[in-house]
Amino acid sequence: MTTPRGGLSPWVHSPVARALLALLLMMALGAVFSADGAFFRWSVHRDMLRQVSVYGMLACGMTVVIISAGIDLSVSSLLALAAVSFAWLTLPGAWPAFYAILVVLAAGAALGSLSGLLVARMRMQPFIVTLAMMVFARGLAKVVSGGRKITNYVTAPDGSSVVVDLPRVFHVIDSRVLGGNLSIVTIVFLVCVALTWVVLERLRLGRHIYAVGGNEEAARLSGVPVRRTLILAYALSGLFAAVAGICQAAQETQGDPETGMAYELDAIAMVVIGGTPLTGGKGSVTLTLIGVLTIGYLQKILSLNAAPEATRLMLTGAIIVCAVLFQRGK
Amino acid sequence: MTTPRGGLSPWVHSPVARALLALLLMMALGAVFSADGAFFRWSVHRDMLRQVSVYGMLACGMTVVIISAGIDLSVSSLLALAAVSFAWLTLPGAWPAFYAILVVLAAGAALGSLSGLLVARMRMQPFIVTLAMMVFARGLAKVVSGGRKITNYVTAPDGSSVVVDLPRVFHVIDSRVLGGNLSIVTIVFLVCVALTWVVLERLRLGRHIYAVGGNEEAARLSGVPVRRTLILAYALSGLFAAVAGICQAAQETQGDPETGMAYELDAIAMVVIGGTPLTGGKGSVTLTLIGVLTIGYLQKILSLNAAPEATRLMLTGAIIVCAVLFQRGK
Amino acid sequence: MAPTSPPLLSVRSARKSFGPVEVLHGVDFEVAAGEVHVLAGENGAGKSTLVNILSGVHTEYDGEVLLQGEPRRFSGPADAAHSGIATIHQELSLVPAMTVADNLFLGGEHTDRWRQVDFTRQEREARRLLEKAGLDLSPRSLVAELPVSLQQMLEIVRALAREAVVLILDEPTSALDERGAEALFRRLATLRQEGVGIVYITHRMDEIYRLADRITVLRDGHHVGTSPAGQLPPTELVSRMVGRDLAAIDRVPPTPDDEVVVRVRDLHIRHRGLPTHELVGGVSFSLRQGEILGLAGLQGSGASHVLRALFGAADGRVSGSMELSGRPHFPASPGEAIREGVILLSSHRKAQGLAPDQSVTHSVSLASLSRYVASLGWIKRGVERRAVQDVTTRLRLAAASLEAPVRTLSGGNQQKAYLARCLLTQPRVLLLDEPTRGIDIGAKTDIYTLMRAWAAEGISILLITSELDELLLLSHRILVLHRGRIVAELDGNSATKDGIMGAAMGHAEAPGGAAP
Amino acid sequence: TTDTPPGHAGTPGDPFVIGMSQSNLGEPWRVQMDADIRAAAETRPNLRVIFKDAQNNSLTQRAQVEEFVEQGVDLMIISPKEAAPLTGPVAAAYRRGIPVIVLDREVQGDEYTCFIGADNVRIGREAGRWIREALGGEGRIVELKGLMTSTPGRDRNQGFLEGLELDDHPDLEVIFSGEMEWLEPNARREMESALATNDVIDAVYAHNDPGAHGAWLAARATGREEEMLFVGIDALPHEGQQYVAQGILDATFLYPTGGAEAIDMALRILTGEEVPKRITLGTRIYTRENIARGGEAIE
Ligand SMILES: Nc1ncnc2c1ncn2[C@@H]1O[C@H](COP(=O)(O)OP(=O)(O)OP(=O)(O)O)[C@@H](O)[C@H]1O
Ligand SMILES: Nc1ncnc2c1ncn2[C@@H]1O[C@H](COP(=O)(O)OP(=O)(O)OP(=O)(O)O)[C@@H](O)[C@H]1O
Ligand SMILES: [Mg+2]
Ligand SMILES: [Mg+2]
Repeated sequence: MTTPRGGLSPWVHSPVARALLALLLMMALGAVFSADGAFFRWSVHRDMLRQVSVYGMLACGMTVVIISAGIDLSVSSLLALAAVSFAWLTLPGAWPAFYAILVVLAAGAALGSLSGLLVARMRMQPFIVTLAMMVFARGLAKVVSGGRKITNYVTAPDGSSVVVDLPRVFHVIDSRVLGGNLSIVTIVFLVCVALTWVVLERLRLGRHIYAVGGNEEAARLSGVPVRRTLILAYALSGLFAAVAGICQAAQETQGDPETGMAYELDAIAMVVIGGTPLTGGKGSVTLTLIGVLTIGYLQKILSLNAAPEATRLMLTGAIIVCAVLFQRGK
Repeated sequence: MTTPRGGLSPWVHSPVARALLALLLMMALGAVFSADGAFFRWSVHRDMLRQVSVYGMLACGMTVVIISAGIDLSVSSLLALAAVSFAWLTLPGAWPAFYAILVVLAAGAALGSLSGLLVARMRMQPFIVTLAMMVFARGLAKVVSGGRKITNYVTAPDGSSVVVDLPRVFHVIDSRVLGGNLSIVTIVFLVCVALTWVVLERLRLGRHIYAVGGNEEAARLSGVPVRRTLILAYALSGLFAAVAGICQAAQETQGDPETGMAYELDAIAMVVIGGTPLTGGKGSVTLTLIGVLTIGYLQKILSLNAAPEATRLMLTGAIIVCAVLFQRGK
Repeated sequence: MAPTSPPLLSVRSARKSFGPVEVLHGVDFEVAAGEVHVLAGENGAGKSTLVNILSGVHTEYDGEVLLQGEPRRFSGPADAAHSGIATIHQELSLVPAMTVADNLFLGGEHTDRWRQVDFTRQEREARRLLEKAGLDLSPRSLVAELPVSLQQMLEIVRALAREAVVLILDEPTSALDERGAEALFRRLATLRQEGVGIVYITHRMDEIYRLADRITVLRDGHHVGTSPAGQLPPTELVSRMVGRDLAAIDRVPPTPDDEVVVRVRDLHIRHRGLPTHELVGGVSFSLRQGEILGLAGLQGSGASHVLRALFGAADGRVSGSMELSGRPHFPASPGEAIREGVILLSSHRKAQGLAPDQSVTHSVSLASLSRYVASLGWIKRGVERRAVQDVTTRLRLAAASLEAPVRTLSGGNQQKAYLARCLLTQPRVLLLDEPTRGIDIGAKTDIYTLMRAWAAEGISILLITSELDELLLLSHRILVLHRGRIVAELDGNSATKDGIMGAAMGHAEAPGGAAP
Repeated sequence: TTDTPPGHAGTPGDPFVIGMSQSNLGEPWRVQMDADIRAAAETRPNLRVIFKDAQNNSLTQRAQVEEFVEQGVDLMIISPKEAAPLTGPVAAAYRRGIPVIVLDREVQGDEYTCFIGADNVRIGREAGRWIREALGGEGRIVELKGLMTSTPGRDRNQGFLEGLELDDHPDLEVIFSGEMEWLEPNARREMESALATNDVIDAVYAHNDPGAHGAWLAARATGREEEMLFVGIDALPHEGQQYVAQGILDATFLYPTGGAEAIDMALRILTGEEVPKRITLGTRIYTRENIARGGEAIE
């Protein structure tokens, strides 16, 4: 119903070019409202990148699902579930990081593919399936955490409470490299982008995802294993949500069952602002990367200038519309 | 991609019958877990109806928009904006209720049609347009309210604070009739349902909404004024959101800019559980009415039995999936 | 018989661009009362675009539209319709989820002064219109449940329902079978008598010469010429359209060798919803290597269902036996069928064939990706691109670039891309359902020669087409289906149109055939 | 349906039934409140408490009050989301003869049995005073605010500014104040901005401990955490008190849940004793010096 025109049009009208322009405009905005020059320090951009990384990881999975003509509202809760489980395994559980990460990622992928299964096998609508999964996983996170944050202040078997020191993995994930100029989480995010890119642009799975999103019946008649493709798409989204959850836990140095509320909306906004339509069969993770940065800068600029809540909300709404309009070349 | 089969099938498979069955199952559940018989008192059902009414009003508008193959995430914020504006006009403003209501409804319809305009004229995706509107309107609500709740504890021109007594309209809307057995808000909700029914089933506008949702291009070629139809659909949704906002304010006896957070998801869930697919062109407000009751009873039963939060969330998720599966006759 | 009366509707030097590309370069066109004016031209020549200007679909264009001498600029389809211009567009413009009656009056509902729809009146009038058109179907039935042909008939009924001064039909028969077409032609004849001006677009030569008073040819958006049908011999017309002379194809095809590739015995397909209703009721036949076996039949004959069953995409419960070179063949999915060397080209290119936004390369290689992947499903893009290059050049597929989205291709080239996808799977059995639906004479000839070539290479082809000339031209043998059963087997060389039609009609029955 | 609640004997066999409606369980502080109530109730064999969570929705909470009346509880404890919307329902229950204890946030009027709560303005003032004194009357302060649409948010801000006595201390200034909506990740984002725009920061005051913790993480990431004081509010045993014990926060101020007090009052009411209409809870300060001793009460 609302796929953009273009295609015939020259490259300046190409989605990537448009998205980049929107991003540049946003940065220009930052240069103008630079909070007396703060915007020109690299540290600000570094912090923006750190801040946006967790959202970005969600956006990667979201891109895959949206290209398959679906949507995944459950990522925010899966993130919380992953954060809580990771904290629970490593802090009271005292598991070695490696296994903890392995288990958490597996769990994320599993819940994701459960959504995928319902979408692919039961032909349920992605929106409602993942909405249900969102509610369910949030509940699960509270069960795992017993309803409170899981910190390094743990209750020993004998009932007494002791402070265990934070496992190294927490510090590692929350640290920075290149002389403190790049956060590890940002690198994790970029790895997720690269992975997504490979899947979508280089692997057969990617072709199948585009095909299913573009015209499911046609894909089926071309021998595409539609169900498997959809399940894998949602599994991927769940996996990235788990990665994001681990990073969130590491940055908060705790597992908070309430964390990540409504992140799914930011993730979707990032994908769409990049220029990937919700109608499926189109778009790319490159666009999403640009979208992530655009929204990241928007938030950073508002925060740098300590814009009050109300202003912040109204500007965000207005700018999302403008960016997308701009995207569509209107 | 996920429109239900049916149509050829006999009436027991008709959507309404299926939805009703789901509702009956839910009530059976209530009869089993009746919290020492509380479920069998009418007052419990009366309160459930009161509690669900505001959501129901949103669901009415949502039904119209969804049938037009769109979605409206902004209803929750429009509700808050309406609640705040209504409280502001009647309490500090001391306007007569009639004009206050008129202005608020107009504002709701106006903001709704603004979304509609962006969808219809700019060919933007409903999800992203209304997401932006959701953020924007929330900000606007905070501006109107000056970032605080608007109660009958108002600041007089001379700066001193005085308690004015609540205008009658607040009490009227929040009162009950038929010997205290039916809340006014429930009646307002039912009026909204009736209105929606007339629009969708009786008026030409309704035919056009179904047509646009079913096949926009075909509708256009058949001479349906697609843009006007879409704009009206979203305007209707905004209008109902404003009605809901007024009822919310009356019941809360205040205008709270934070009110109604995430109500849009409940409204959508109610529509979909009823059996109206998000793909557009199908469904009815009758189904939505059933969906509203189904979710209303679910919440009531969980609350009556004081289900702990985690359990409540997990059950809700699971039951939504079951209900929809059931709906689809799988 | 060039009409002397002034034109009802005319357009002067019409120009139209989509984005940067101009697709109509100043075209003049007119239609007079009581004449049938045929618009001919290759795919992408600009016929539909011109028609869309006349019917108010495109509101931004250069040039002048005159209706009965009055300069007009329609604000939209509704405006044109109310001015007496009825249009049947190339793509079906019905709303599947709504009833027949709702669709008939969509945009022109009968309402009272409260804007309430007068359903009883609409249903009454719908009945009248349907009877007038000789269609026996309930105004309440859902359009989605009607076969394509009936939907097309419905479009026509709707167009005629509004008292029209000018009637525009853009390839109305592409989804009709012979009988449906006949009914339409009779109707057009009477309208012509009544003085309605008719604009008619088709790619079928026989139709052109049967209907046309005048013929206007477009090529690449240019007006090549307008002349009375009588003064424009077919060869001349074709070279005007295509810009080159087409090699005539002889009828006698090379004979296939006799190794049987597909054997079907007593095939039944029962509708899943209502098992008593048989979509196919006991079909048996065999297909030899290098043979082109034509399946003739009216809408709902079940021909497509047979093909879909062989392809593992049956529309109902399948029973009976199917064999592929001696071994049982019951593909659980299209994927499995493709792996066994069987592939289907569906008759519904838009719904079941191509995804508009995918690049030509990706669309063509989709069904045969497994040939171009290394471990982990990594795609060897070099190999893929070369394979696509190769097949598309062999099919003379014309595209701006192989990276362009298929939506930017003209109808004929989209069809070629779809065919290319099937070929790339290197099939032993090609199931072709309306392979030339809606594509121009040039492209058709290309495809005919190609099909011959494939047959010669030993590929076996099952061909469904509602164009009998095509069927007769290409088939070694012809099976005629009627209501899910084979009623005749004819030899490709000796068969005649009348023979086929006679068999296909079976006993007298309502037009539209066995619609479920 | 105006049947009065059945009532219970208050014996282990037939214990008093208390309904507890919590405005939400998203905030750890409220989880703690329920925990305190549960703990206190477990020591009383003749009490049974039904816990309900209103999911941050006044209307849901109102429905829960109505349900408790329906189910005929002997006494009701409510920690309201909002004053105004729950005044009516609470009054209704009260009139139906059900004693109501209002926790933390007040309802309007006086149709309830007893209010137990702390004073956010006062706690904010204490925090302000402590920071002013710790900085010796001069310094540059960052304030990370909770939701300013909520009463606690505004009170903690107002009290804080009063406590700083900015008028008498020209060299004391709040150089950056961002809204973090009580959320740790947002607090970290806001603090990063504060750090980027200010080369000198002497103290950070966050409206809750998670906020202060988020700010500390941001500062540590730039290696500036030693340069400034971090002060939070709430002092939950598992949260703020731990942060202080671990040397993350320099001070945190107890915002008491009143859970235990509520159960005391409940029992006294049910056994027919007279109870005060209003109980204002004091606060405690926890610093690195006194954390081992369990903090100090502020009179
Ligand atoms: N909406 C559109 N956007 C971009 N290009 C278009 C659009 N519609 C048509 N075109 C291009 O305009 C040219 C003329 O298209 P048109 O549909 O008029 O051809 P046609 O003569 O009807 O072909 P066919 O016989 O296949 O229907 C083609 O090159 C086509 O690709
Ligand atoms: N029950 C069904 N389920 C799915 N598809 C169906 C069903 N019935 C008919 N169709 C589709 O409708 C079309 C009608 O097929 P059928 O074989 O009955 O007549 P046909 O003349 O071959 O149709 P066409 O000429 O449109 O291909 C086929 O393309 C088939 O895929
Ligand atoms: Mg055309
Ligand atoms: Mg067919």
